[in-house]
Amino acid sequence: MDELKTKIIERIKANFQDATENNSFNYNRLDFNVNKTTVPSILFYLKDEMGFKHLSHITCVDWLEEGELELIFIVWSPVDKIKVFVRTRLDRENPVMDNIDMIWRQAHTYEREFREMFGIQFTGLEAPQDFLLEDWDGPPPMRRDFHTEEYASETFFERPGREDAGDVREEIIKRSGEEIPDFAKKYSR
Amino acid sequence: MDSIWFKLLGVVVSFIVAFTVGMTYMGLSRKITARVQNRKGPPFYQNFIDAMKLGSKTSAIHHGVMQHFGPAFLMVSSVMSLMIIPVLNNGMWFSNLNFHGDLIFLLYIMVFGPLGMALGAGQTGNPNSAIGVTRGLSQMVGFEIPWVMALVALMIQYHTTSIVDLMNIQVESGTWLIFSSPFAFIAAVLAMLGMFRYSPFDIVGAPTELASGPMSENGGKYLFTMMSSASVFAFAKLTLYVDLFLGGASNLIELLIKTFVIYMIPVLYGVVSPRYRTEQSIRYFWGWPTFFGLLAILYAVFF
Amino acid sequence: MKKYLILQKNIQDKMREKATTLYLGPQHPGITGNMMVRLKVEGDTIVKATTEVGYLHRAFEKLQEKRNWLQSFTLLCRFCVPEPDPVEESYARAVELLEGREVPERAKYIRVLMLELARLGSYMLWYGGQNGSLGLYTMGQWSVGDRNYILDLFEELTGGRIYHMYIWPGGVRRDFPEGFEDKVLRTMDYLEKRVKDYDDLMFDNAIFQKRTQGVGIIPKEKAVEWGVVGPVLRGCGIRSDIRIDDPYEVYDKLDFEVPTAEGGDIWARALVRRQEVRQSIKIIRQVIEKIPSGDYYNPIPNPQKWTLPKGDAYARTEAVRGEVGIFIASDGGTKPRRVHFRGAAYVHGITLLENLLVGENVADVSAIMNSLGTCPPEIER
Amino acid sequence: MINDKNSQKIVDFIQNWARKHSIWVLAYGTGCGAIEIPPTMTSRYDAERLGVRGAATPRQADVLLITGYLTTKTLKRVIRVYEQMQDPKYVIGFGSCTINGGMYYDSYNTIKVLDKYLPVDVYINGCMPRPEAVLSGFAKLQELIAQGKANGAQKYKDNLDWYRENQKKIIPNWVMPEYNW
Repeated sequence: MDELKTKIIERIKANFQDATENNSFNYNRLDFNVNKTTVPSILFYLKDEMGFKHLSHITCVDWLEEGELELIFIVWSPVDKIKVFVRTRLDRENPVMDNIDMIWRQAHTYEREFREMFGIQFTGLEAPQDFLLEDWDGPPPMRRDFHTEEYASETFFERPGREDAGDVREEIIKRSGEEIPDFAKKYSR
Repeated sequence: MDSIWFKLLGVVVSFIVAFTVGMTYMGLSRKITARVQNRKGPPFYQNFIDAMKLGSKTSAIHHGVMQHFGPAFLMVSSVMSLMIIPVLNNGMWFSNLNFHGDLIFLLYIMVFGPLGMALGAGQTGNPNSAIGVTRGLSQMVGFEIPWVMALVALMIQYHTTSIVDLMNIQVESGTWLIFSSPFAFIAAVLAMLGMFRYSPFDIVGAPTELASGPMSENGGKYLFTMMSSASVFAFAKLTLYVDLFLGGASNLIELLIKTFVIYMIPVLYGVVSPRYRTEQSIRYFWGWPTFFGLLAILYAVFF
Repeated sequence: MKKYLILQKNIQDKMREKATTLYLGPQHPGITGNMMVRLKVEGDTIVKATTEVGYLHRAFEKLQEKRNWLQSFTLLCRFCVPEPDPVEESYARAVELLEGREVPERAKYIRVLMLELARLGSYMLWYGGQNGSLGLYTMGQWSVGDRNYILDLFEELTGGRIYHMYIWPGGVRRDFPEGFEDKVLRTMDYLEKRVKDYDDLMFDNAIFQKRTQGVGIIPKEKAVEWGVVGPVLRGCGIRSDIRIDDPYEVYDKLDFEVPTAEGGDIWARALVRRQEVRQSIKIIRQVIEKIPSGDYYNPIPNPQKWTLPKGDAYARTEAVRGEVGIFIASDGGTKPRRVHFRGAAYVHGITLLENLLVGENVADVSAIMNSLGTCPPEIER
Repeated sequence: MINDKNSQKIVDFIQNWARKHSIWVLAYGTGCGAIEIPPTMTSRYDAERLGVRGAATPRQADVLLITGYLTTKTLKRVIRVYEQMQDPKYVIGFGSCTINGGMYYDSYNTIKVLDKYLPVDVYINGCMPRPEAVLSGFAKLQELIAQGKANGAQKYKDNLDWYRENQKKIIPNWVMPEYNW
């Protein structure tokens, strides 16, 4: 496994100067940090030249404190049985990224989701604006500065009796005058 | 004078009988299907309850005049077919309004209902209905061919186009037509599979494909009318099969037994079959059933 | 001749304009769950398919950022309802990878047992769905009815029929109740008997073969690239299974085969699944035989104060629909920075489906969706 | 004679009896609760013996089963489906999420109280409610129908403005036809 990892690192390093590796995992995983401009070419290289044919996952993490969004592409090689993480950081204020759905078509779906949920603009992405949400006019909801609980309590009705974390049964008793049977009492919190 | 009034009264009575028996048969088929599927199933009178509920729906939205006509045409077609099919041998009450040449008239009138339904379903504007109707009509093109061939074979063989004559021939000769012209029977039974629209030929109302097809926009009283016309039609068709091939019946009990046996063929075949696609269904009908139809005609011509 | 060609083209354009738009869903009995497929139909042939999802978007991943590491489990099992255990397993394993927590050997076996039981249960639902989409409702009545026996096992072991929340970081929540092994074996005996009946009804059925062969073909050379995973990929003739390729728990100590079938159509996928049911039963028998005694749980600290080191991890599990993965990122706090779920349906249900449907018959949409294992809650989360 | 009060009572009794024993449920799995519907309908629990049966389209259905949480996007479709159904129609809220939001109480995309948007006749609590609970929910609905108390549809018509106001609050882009029932 270690030989394989060093071989991959060497090949990537030789082709992409800005890639920095992280080889601290004791299982079949290897990380590369790259600039966002390199991402399409490194993914293309990994897929076409090195056999990382399977795009396992694309994910996005919001590092609010650092003012950055992190995009992580996880690719898997069916031959070498190893995962490679390609990580890049985007500016949180104006996140723009190259479209990669010509490399893997399923990336299209991920990009639509990230555009909606994180507000990342993918240049050249042709898709309807709405993906999961409909008529949403607010900040991108998956960003960490969007507070879902506040939004929910403002927008939706709430059934009385759940304002605090108290026992719901007591509320119900107050409202309806029902008695809790003895056998049920021992299950109450 | 007496006889025509008796006959009309007989038609009313046979309509009631047909409705009751058809509904019960459908309920029984649900029960039997349920037993095959390892469960208890609804009571046999469940269909009556469903019909009552549908009839007691208080609102019925419609999309235009033609939508009223769809179910109405179906009903008219079923009742007219029933009217010219004699229910019992030599029965005073149940001989109905048959006449010479009714077999040919029947061929026309049986197609009338689905065509009317097509008009009604077209008006609803639901694409599922439109597709369902086209499927239904194409399937009809499929099963009509062996069906007509079987009937033509009978006509050639016995030189008559009257159902009553055919029944009389069977009574006089003592053998049923199922034995004296077996190929016609096979072709007719295979065509019947398509006529009853159980699996694998339930492509018209296929729920997982078309969300019940032409019926999708019809609820409440429309559906009630369609349901009752379907049950009357089922009884009419079953009686026709019994009349033509199983020597008719001299009393109602015998009729019920014979029709039930025939009815179980599509039901039991349907329980264990998936659904054909439209073109596969047509190909099926133009295959073996048509072959047997041809064989029946040859048999009738040369023997 | 040229005039004729122009005329022909005009007619074709006219036809295309007239193509009916057919909305399958969100309320439609043939759709696997709550999603919509918008079809442009010419006659019976589909010329364009567009999916629309989002009817089930509950923002799980947002909510998990507000819960601590353990509270996430109540949400996790709702990701994909027919088979929640692989998701729990992925999350638990991702947490263990990040923290470096050891899992006792017995817990690993119990987890495998859970996963395989869940797989069986999900296949039982698939039997029903696949045949229901083709109009053979008897099969669904049988297999979904028999699935209750598996759910009974779950209920006895975990307390819940559908949602288990049983696989936890560090092991499992409780040990086997008394006599549980016998019950599992008895259920397996019963299912083995029933699976033969299913074969008689389904695979020996000429109409089923006619309906499925040559429908919804995925080309073999493109399959991996398109993101096809799981039984669907194995139905293309490619031997790929995370249980073998990237082994987790004790799958490398168990003896089982990964069935494949050539063709890439619905029929091939059905053949693969038919074999996998038997393999699952085989694995369960082995687990019951080999399971060691010992501890079943490596206790975690107080969940309210339990922090994970900074970093991220990604764990994948083989589910019925294919690869199911969980990505977690931690900032060193008591709550996740980010949890991101990867479901097989995320790829199967959108890009692959849109692609496969073009040129198919309207009648086959539901069958193709079922054979791909489209599970809308997995897409939308 | 027909409008006589007593004969109306008899007609009502017969109609309610028929409605009670023939409940057609719309096949619309709005949420994860849809997973317990197949077991309810199939061999072990077999809801069909009580007359409960699936219906493919809203025009034919009597009962709208809201299986679990409703996202705002689904709510729009559900309202439309509900308005397409023919009277008398009933709504069953299925699962904790329809009652008080359940575990999605803080989600930005799911509604919490169903009866502010649609008239609910029967609630079935639990997450996930077992098939037995579903059957008992149907039994309760049958009881209400027999007594003539399941008149949520009437409530909806009478208070349409109030319901519309609530619905439009969370569905900003209201592009639905106004039905004339």
